[in-house]
Amino acid sequence: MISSLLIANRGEIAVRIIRTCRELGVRSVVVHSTADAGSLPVRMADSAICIGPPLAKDSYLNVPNIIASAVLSRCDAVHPGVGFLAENADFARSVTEAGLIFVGPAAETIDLLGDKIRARATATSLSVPCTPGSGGAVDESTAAEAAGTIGYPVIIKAAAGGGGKGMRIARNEAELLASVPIAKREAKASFADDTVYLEHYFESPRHVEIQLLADGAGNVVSLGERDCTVQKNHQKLIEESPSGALSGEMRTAMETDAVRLFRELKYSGAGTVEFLVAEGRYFFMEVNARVQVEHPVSELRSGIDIIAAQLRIASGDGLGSTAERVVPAGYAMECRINALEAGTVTGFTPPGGFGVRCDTHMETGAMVPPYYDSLIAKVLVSASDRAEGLVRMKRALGELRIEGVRTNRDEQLAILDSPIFRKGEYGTELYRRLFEEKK
Amino acid sequence: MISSLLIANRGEIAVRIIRTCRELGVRSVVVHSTADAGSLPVRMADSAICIGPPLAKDSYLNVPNIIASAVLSRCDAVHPGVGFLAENADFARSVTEAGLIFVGPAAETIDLLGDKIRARATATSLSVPCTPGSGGAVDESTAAEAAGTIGYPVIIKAAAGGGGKGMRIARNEAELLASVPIAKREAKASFADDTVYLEHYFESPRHVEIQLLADGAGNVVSLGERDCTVQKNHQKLIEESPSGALSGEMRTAMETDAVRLFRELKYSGAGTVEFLVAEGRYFFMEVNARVQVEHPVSELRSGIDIIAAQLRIASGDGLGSTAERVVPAGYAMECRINALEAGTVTGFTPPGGFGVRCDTHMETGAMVPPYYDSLIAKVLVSASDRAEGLVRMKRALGELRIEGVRTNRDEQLAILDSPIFRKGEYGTELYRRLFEEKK
Amino acid sequence: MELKDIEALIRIFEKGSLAEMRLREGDFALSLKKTSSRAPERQAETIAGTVAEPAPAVKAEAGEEIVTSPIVGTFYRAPAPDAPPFAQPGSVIRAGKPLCVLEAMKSMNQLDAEFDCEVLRVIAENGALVQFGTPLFEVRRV
Amino acid sequence: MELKDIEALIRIFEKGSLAEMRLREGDFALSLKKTSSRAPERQAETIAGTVAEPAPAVKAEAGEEIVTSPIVGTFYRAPAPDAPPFAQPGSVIRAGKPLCVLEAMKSMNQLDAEFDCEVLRVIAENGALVQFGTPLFEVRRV
Repeated sequence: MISSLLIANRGEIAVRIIRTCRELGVRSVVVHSTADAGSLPVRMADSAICIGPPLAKDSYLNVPNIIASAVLSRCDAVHPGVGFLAENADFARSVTEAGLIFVGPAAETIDLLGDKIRARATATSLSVPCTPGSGGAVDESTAAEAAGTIGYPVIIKAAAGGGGKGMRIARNEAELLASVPIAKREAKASFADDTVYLEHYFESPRHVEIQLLADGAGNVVSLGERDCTVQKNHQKLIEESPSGALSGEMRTAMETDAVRLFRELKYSGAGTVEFLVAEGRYFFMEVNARVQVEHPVSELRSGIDIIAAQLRIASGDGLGSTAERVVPAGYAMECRINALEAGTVTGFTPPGGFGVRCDTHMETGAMVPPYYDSLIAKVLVSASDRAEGLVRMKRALGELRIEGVRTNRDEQLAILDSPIFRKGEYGTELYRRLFEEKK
Repeated sequence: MISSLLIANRGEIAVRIIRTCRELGVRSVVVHSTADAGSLPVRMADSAICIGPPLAKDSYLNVPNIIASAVLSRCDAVHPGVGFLAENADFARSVTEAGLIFVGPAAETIDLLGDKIRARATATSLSVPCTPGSGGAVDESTAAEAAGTIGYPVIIKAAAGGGGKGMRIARNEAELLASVPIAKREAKASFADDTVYLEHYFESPRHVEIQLLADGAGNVVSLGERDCTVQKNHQKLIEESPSGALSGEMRTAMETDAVRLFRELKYSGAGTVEFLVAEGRYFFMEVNARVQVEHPVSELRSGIDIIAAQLRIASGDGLGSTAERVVPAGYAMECRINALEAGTVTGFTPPGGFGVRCDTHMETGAMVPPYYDSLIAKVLVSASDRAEGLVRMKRALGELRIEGVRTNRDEQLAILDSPIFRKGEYGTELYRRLFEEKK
Repeated sequence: MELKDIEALIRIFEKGSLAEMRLREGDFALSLKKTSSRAPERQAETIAGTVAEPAPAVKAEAGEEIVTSPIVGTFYRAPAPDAPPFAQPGSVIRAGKPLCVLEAMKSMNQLDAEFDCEVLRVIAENGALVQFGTPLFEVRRV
Repeated sequence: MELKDIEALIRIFEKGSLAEMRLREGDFALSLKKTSSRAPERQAETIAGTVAEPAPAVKAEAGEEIVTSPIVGTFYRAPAPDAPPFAQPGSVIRAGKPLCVLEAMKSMNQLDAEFDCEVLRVIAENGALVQFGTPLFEVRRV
């Protein structure tokens, strides 16, 4: 087993990883910016090293300082957490070249999956259904013909992109021809690569993902799906499992396809295959080659500590007891609590009690710096079914007390109370329909 | 379903009950002393009524003010919580006579079970094994002969007693004859009833209890056992399930006996049958005719909200879905965190994350008044087995931050670290062996 | 609300011992808060509609005293609906004579004056649910 | 509410001891809040044995300056184990000349003086792991 782990991240995910380190007897070393010097993960970790000033580019993205911290503090592995360097193949390579274990898939796997065109091609080669698309790169001269075959509306995506950045929708040929050059420039600016491709655009699909664990030798276990349809500008707000959008048949087919893809990739570690569900079918979207913010939803249903599984796989211990078929049980839901402003949290009481879990790095007196992701707490519930889960989540969010910093708590409660969410009849346009059309 | 519930209690159990009320859509009204006016349950409840000054006899035991609060705030039921009036048959009667539902067994059941001689006789009549004992009351003239038959050492117990009060151990006839008059005087002083009886005294047995739910019509479901052997002066410190002291056969027999007893009693609500385990056998001790502090241990293993089950049964809805056979799964443990002094909690961060639950009424700024029970938090873990549960509990207790008030947290960690606890080879003398013999 | 009023309000608030203040009048809302003197952060905000405020909310002036409820019950100023109240502002009540009736569980509990006093103000509303410690009367010893 | 009123309000708020203020009138809403003086309550208490203290632990006297580490690495006072240190107490180091070496990932990074200075004290220990911001030298401009 890894004996000493460097955590190259901050906030609640750093706390999450430290917790598992404690249980596995792994020493935890957390790196941090000067802005996070007083934060909970810094206090919790066995050791903490300041790697730079507040801006992420100088600290959490400062690869030389992170690698030096790992080596000089005698760590044998690095966990990238979520965001920052989590899907950066060069970082994974640097970690490996420094003689350390990278907790995540191989750099080549990250490279392949980071290139959306190659990822799609791999899925297609395994007959995993993909959104109708151009299949490869398009430019001003080829886009119109490709779009004609695909059918409007289409979405222009950067091959090197992700997280919703640099995507543009075109509803007809005129829009397409106007948008392609802009999309290419944006892709170039954001990802230093102007390759773009087309996919058919579904107006309001469901977003469903399969959580997998794989040992790098072709053994893959599925922990079931998560429905992440509730999003604001491609940022997930609420995740739940099971998804109300899947028939049992579709779920089995989707899981089987996801497992086949990971087996083919000889994927190692925890990862997620994301699908769109629309018009009664599902379509491969992309692979998240890392652990995700919403992984505890699957932990609650499967009883498996996904971070522990990552560390075991990275240590070469394989899937262990999780190799047996996992049958997720019950219902689980997560609501992300985001700060709407930076500041000091003058009062904080997390929710608790039966069926409630709260992952957070907040406490009374904690700081929310303005430099990073706004996620400050993940409120999770487990329940026997969705109806029970909904009332429990409302209870838990009602209990959550955060003073000094405004949050999206009330907005989350409004979503839970909305008839379309309660009935389960919605797609990714839910947020816009609830909050933006009114204005 | 009950529509409005008066909670005649304070602290974490009041918070616990309010949480379930919220989920079931039941309005919660909490009564409180002036000392608890700023407490979390008072803030959380839908309504709060001050019923008296700090001393419990003037507030939490002030039956007229509690009943008036329930009636005047238009409640239809009263939950007594744990302690205070929870096993007071007269209170249950007063609640019922005021036209309200008492959330708990019938007053006559509480009366019968409160009389330890009658409770023992009921168990004996059903062939539930009881500790060898006098069977009935003894006095100076009959004690020696009874003890001779039972075998020394013997324990002298008050028939109306409970919670370890007024018990005396005698190792020979001389000690017995000296102790009986004292025990009778103590029983008279504590319980206004000088009836005492004898039982064989086991030096260091295990304390194992079965959690039951019953609908009052003879339907009884077992949620499995809890091992509550780790005690200090008869006050439980750590509870776990399953118990390492039971063979599968013994567990089944014990559960069957407990269920038979509740069926015979036509018991209604949640309750516990307590047993001693010694010399490879088990012996009926007593029934706790209420919910217990450690009930979440069984909630974690069964997935059943025991407070919700109580409210459903009290509402006349019976056992509902819990009527099916419940198979508790995995491992669960509770550590009670007690304040060692009164004061203001200047910093509080509960533990969290995978497999951890914390039931508490504490938060930064909360008061621990000197007047009541010292329990301020219950830290619970669920795990796949005891070994995993132990490391998780150590992790959780390590995370728990309480500033401003000293607690027994470090003592709990010392117990978890002790070889005898880890090996599971101990009895109720564990605490004395670890902490008192050293002195 | 006009600026000078707001200014006056802020000065009043600053001089006082309040930690936080919120005001709303029609569409107008004002919220003031002092630098954390970190007093007990919150007040029970959960008293139901008809339940009167608990004691700490009312402060007696020097020389005056507040008579509070010793039990939980319903506050009645008169022994019967058609009878005159025991005490009105200006009434002088002799020690041992009734100030009001507190009804709980069908029993009428007469609350007697502990000392000779002049009633300055009746604080609780007739028919209200009163808690332990709810202020009922403001009185002055005579 | 007019601008001059808002401005006046802000002045009132700024001069006073209030920490926070929110105002709303009809569609108009104003929220004011002072910078919290409550510094981060705790200091990282978890620095491993050989890791030097981060910057805030050392305060320079007036006129003196603290040179801190710009990277994470190992602090060496000399270019080689048998070489004399670049800087000792009393040494005067010219701008652009090396103060020490910081080794990270097998590369030796020379840390040069940014200005002419006299070394008053060597704070970090030779061979210690230094973090971003770890104080290395106390110097005085010359």
